[in-house]
Amino acid sequence: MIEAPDLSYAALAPLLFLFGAACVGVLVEAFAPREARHPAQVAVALVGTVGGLVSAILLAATRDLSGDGAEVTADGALAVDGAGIFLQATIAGLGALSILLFAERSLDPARSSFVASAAVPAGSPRDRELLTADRVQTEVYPLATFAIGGMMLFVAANDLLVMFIALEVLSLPLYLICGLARRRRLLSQEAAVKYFLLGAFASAFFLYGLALVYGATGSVRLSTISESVTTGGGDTLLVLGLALLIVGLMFKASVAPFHTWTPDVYQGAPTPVTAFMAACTKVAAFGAIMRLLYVGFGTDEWTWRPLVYGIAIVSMIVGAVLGLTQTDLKRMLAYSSIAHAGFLLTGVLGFDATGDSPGLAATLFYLLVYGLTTLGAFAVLTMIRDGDGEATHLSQWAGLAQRAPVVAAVMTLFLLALAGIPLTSGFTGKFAVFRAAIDDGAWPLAVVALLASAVAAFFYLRVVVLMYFSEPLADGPTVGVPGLPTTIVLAVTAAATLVLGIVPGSVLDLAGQAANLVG
Amino acid sequence: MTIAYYLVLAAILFTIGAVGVLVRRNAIVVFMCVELMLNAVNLTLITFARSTGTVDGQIIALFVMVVAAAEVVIGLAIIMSIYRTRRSASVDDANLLKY
Amino acid sequence: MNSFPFLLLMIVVPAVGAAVVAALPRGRDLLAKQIALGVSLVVLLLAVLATVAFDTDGDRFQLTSSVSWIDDFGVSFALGVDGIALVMLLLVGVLVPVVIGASWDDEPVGNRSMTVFFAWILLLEAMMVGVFAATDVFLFYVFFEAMLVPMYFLIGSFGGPRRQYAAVKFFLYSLVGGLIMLAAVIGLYVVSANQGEGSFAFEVLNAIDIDPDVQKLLFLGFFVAFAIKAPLVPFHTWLPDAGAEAPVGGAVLLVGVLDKVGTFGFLRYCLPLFPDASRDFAPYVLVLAVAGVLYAALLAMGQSDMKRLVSYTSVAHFGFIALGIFAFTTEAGTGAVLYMVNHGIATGLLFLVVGMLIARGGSRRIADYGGVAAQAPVLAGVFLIAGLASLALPGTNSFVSEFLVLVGSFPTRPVFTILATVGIILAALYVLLMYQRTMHGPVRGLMDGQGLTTPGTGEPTAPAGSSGATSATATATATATATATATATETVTSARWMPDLSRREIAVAAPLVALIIALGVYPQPLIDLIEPAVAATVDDVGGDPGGTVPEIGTNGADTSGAETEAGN
Amino acid sequence: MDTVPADGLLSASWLLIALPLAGAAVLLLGGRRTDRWGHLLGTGTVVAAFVLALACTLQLDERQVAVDLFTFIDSGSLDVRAGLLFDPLSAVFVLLITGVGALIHVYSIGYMAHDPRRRRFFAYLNLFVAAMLLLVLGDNYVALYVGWEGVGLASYLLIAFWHERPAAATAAKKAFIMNRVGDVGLALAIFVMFAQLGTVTYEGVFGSVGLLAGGTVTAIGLLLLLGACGKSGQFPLQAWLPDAMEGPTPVSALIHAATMVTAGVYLIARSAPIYDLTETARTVVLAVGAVTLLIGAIAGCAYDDIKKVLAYSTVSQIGYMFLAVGLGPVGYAAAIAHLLAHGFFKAGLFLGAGSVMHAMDDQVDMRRFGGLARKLPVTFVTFGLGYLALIGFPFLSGYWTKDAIIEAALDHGGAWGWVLGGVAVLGAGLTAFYMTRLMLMTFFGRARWAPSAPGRPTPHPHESPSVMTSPMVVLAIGSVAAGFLLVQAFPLDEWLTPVFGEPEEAEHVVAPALVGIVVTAVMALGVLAAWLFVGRREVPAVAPERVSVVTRAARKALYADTINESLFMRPGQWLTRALVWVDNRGVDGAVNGMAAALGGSSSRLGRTQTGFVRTYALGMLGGAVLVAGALLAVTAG
Repeated sequence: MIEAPDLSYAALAPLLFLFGAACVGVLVEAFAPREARHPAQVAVALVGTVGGLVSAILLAATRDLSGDGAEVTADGALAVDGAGIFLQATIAGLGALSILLFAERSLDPARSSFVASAAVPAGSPRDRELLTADRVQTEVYPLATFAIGGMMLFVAANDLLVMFIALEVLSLPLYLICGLARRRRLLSQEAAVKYFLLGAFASAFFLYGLALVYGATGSVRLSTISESVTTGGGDTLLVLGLALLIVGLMFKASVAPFHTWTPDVYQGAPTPVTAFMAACTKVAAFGAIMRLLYVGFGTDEWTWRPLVYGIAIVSMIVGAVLGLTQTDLKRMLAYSSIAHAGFLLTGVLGFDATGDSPGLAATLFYLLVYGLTTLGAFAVLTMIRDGDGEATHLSQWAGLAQRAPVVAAVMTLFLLALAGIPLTSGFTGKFAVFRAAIDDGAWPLAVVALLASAVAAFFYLRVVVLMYFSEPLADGPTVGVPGLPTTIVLAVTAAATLVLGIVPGSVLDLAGQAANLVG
Repeated sequence: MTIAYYLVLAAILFTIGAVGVLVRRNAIVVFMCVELMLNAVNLTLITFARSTGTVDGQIIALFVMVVAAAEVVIGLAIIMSIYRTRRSASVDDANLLKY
Repeated sequence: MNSFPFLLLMIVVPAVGAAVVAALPRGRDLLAKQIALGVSLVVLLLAVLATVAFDTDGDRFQLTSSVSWIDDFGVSFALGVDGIALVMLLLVGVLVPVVIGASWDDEPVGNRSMTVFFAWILLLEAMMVGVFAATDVFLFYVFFEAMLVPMYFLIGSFGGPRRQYAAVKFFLYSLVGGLIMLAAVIGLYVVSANQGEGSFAFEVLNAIDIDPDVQKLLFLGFFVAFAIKAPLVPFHTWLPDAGAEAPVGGAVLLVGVLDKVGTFGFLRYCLPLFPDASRDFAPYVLVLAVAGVLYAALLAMGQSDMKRLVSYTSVAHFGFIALGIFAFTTEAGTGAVLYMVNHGIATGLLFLVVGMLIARGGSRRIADYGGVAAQAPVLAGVFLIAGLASLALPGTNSFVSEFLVLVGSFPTRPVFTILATVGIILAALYVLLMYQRTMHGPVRGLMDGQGLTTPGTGEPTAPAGSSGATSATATATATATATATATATETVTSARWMPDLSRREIAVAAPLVALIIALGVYPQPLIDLIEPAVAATVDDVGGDPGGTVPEIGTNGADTSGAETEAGN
Repeated sequence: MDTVPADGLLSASWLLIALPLAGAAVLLLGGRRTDRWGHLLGTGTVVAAFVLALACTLQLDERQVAVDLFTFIDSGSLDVRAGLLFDPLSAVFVLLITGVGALIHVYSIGYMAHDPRRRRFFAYLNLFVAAMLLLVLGDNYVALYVGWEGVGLASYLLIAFWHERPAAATAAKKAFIMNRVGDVGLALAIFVMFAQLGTVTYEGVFGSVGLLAGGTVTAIGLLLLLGACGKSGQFPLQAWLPDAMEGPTPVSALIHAATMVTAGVYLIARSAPIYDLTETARTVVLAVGAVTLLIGAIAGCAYDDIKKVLAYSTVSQIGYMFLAVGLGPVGYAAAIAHLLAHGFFKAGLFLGAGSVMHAMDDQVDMRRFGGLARKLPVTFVTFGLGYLALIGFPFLSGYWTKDAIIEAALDHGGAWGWVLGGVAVLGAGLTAFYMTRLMLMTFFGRARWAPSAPGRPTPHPHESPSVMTSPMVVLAIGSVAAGFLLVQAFPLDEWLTPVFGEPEEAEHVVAPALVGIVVTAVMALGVLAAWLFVGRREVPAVAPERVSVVTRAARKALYADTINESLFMRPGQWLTRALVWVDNRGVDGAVNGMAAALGGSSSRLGRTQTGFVRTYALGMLGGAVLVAGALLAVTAG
């Protein structure tokens, strides 16, 4: 006879908001009349995400999460601690912004970037007539909400099983919405297939790792694992398990050599979805990575440290170098995200068992600023359009600054931030993680990272060169007038990029206070 | 030392699945190979549950089955949609996105 | 008086000015120019007042102000100047108005608006002031990098035909250096944190003593960045491209001020913070410096493009500066700082007058000119003065600095000094070669008047021609220029086509000429300003701040004694 | 000899420099406004300076007067003050510069009358006078260096005054560059002084130079000599001086004959306390002087360009002066004496040549002159007197001053003494030869006048205006009397005692009278030879091709230019081209190559992104294996 575990609902409020909203979304889908669905779904999704954000902030405000306010609930399955809540808030916030991007209806003459009816085969007559239809596959909103919920669960999971469930909950909806592009459906569907197959493959690895760890320690609870690690570290089963778990997580975080899906999926998926993945998935994945490595295997750091060290270098180099020759902006940003994954790992390395290292805080901050910046960059991408959807080929951006100075300026801001130029948030983030790494004696890694970011700077600059220093094409793309949602997104992200670059103090403090994990 | 046999078997099954993913072209089959991997894991879990004398393993296995079922639904939906467009379920045909 | 926030204002005023100018609607170019000029003059005034408020025998850093900026990083927005920084600020204050005046009649490439140009210039000024006035290493780094952006856009948007290549090359080169420096900056912070409260404040960092091996690494981190910025051979190849493609105004600021950040960094950061490493690496640095003096001078002689030539001369001059800095004597150091200022003035003028010539001829090729002196004597005269200043003729400002550098380096580094002294012959060669080819001799190249237009007024023809500047043949360029500008005026074949300097151009050149002569005859005020700071630096690095007073006759012919004295 | 601070008029001696400088400034900044009266202002400033100099000198009465103006450079232990030193030596030079300078200014009023840029010409002349005065008046080596390069600039500007002529422009550049080579020596000498003695003032250096090791002193001496050679056109840096004749003739007279080129002599004489300590350096000076003396004389014999002949004569005469200063204390006074005398007659000769060119439509080829004696009486007489003075005709200037040097050379004693004396005597003979040749070809024989250029009329020689001839007359008188005055009437060596110390009476190897006779005889031989070779026969209109090796060598000035070009110029150009290639291909190429390599590897790596799911899966599997392997390796190891 098992008695139900006691749940601290206050601590779970953010999650409840999201999953609640998702369920409501499903009901709306089932019962609301078609024309009312879209606004209703958007409303529900926003309520859910914003609610999650607010509740997370309230949670952080009301209790001292860095101290005794931190707890494990749901019978130890969920951790409620500074880092967890910070990441949940980040994900919820970025998720809300992504939802806004989803909801944009005035940019595309076809009224949405999502397919009217996914069931209709691409290219069929029905599909063509639906292309400009007002209909939208509004399921994307509940799906996205589920994904966000899954992500927030992912970063709070204190238990490998929960982590696995969360992984699936966040992945499955993503697989689907990747395939829901209104234009270029073939690419979109291909992206979905690739993402799905590889994702499933990766989660199988994760699962096998889980099993091995379970076998080695007799438990999937991170705290228990770390205990047995301290006593009997170096057990082959355990190590193998850890390896496979890392593989599964690195896949989600699109770290080389598990990055291969990233460019294809980023390019094929509808741009708002790409933005969503680039921003939120990364946050979630790294949240999980840190929880696993710090909480589960923190006492055994010298096992995984060299590995992460190497992976970080590979990821930075692969991302930076392959980005050089990309001609498609979405693909280029995909490689940039791979490089950034490497930079984030540099921050992850800034960790020592004593716990008072800046690595965690730095990574938290970096995740936030990177998410905002990349979201903004993709948001700009949605505005530059030609007859066939977004004009993502580099050559189409030539001389953009003369046609749309403001848009070009905003894009330049994001690119400079991604390149890590001072007075942008990107620099603050880079500085934080590199400081953490060097503080931990990993200065060679930091130097490699800096050189890599110099290489990466080249392809960011190339876009600036095109926008400003080249003469515009005769039949260049048009710059759509964004509706309210996209405008909000751009305003928020651009403002954040500047503010976090010039006066990042308060947010850094926040990350600093939030930087604790409970086992 | 019977435990080892189960584990080895599971490992073999897992490897077969993984190799299958690499060598088969038909999306459905590839996906089935993934399923095979999952079930290999299940076997491992059950074995460990037995060896460690805890029920967690069995419970996890149940969870995995549910997840796998959900995955099947999603996966088949995606594969179906692309199949209806391309009239082919070969994963090698889907390579518009590259480099 | 010292409580008055000169430095802060010198950053804020141009920054705000830039915002205002940028916000102006298209077409209000004249207003933009007037605002820009006004703002830059205000900054100049502030710089002068700051100099007045500066007490030469006071603390090392004065006019200081510090507010905490990013607590987590221990960063504070700390400003303050020593004599070195102060004279650089004066240089900035002088050059920017001149540049604005010089660019007054420029026409943008394509359908860009010149208001943007002036906005960038003002923003650049703010950054430059910041980089010299920062007393917090982090803050310095921020300005150091952020400074790239305005210059990047100046080159890329308003530059010559290969501006994209030049701009990207400039940016990446500096960025690589900067990022390596960033690693060192962080490392410095970590070191300070290990020794107590982590901080970026120069004063704090200067106080702590760092393990020699760590010093070596950190020194290299800073050094590479500064060596690229300065630039020293072999990190110099970006400068000829950038200098040649940048608009004249941009080139003046680039070579005149931006690159000085490198040598400034040597003095402000490398020497005081890493004295041991500085001493260990000094010989190698000196090799680079002297190599630069000779190598770049020879290269300058081989150039066919005037702006490239001037850029290479700057590389040679930076060699002299580096020599002065790494000789670790007060005289040489003072000379080096003075050299930074003088080089900014002299080469600035040289770039300006070359630009005026190009504005008339529409070509950067030396071969396209000849016998200009006969037609535009004033232009030729200014050209000559600039040239003589850059070959350090006594009576011009550069002589004082070059003499100080060499005479100060000789006691400690005789061999390097002798080699560098040979460089003054080469300097004479490249200057006089260019002068003879363009100004002397019979009317030649573009100058034969074939198909060139007579600008009705004395105004120079817009650099529309410079678009075709590097086209293969002079005549082709000439006709291109003609077609570009000969819309209204008919082409004439008389040799008397090249107008002399307009009033505006004279007004632009006059202040610099005056400074060249004045500082050449009576440099002592500047020296008094500079010397204390340099002496302090030399003291940090273990030299004798009092100067290199020898015991007469004891050490006889060999100066090895002095050398070891600097070498230990 | 201690210096005293200036008082009275002497304290205003800075005006000597300020006046001409102000003149130059006004003329240059004033622009066309000053065209009408510019030349008068220019002349006025120099005349005023001359008067002032005279007054100062009369007040001087054997003292060394220091005028401290302001701090020029004071940093660390280096303290350079802008100060003047007015002592007998500088006084002599100041008088020469301002005196001859004033005369030549006057002459130029006429000579440049028709030049549209006359104003600028006078500005440059003023600039030169100012710089030259600073050179001789400065009380430290830095001030001297400033003046040193200042006169170099003025010389550059004036040689290139007709810069439309490529030859002029090139000659100017050549002069400046070769001077710079010398300047490096001077600069290094200053560095050594500072490094060793911590001071650069004459007083300080001379006071403590004795404490230095011999090697150092010799080094200083040789470096100073290098500077002197550059400025004075001495071997091996003599090649620029003849080319400098591209400048207007007054320039040749003032700068490249009377004053600037003698700065080297001044430098060595001024540095007497240093040279007194280093036999080696002195010997080198002697050798340089002797060699140059001969080179100049030989080259002078072969040229047909009247100005070039005079130029090489200058080179040769300055060789005499170097020879003299090289002899040490006995020679200083003689050298200065010869320098002054030379200043008079050589300036006169150049002005005469200018007058001839004026008459002959600016031609310089003596083969197209001839028979001008009747047409240009005044020029002929003044020129003739200068000629006699130069070749050392008894009891004219050259006779006294040159004999003094030859005697001193012989008295040097030993084989050296005989060699030097012999060279000096031989030089005297050669001088007589080439000058007589010049006289004969120019003023005697049949008129061989021809148009200067196709289409131009054959010139009709006429005497120059009085504004030009009067200076020539004055100088002619000077060249007649100077020698006697300086050597016999008011002995210069006594006047210079405060600077060089008591002139010790050297015991004569050869009796002075005998020397006089020998030299005169040699001179007569030279004249005779000239008459035999040139005077008797017809002068061909073009130089004959089939001539002896010696002549051919002489015509090429003993291949000085050839050597310079093949040794420095061509290798330099080659090196430059090579380095440019290296910089573009090598240094820059490395950078661009790195970028290209990155790009290449990028596209090559990009190929791995095949777009096939199965490839990706394989990659992941491989990655997984690697990760597992790595972790196991770590735990195992």
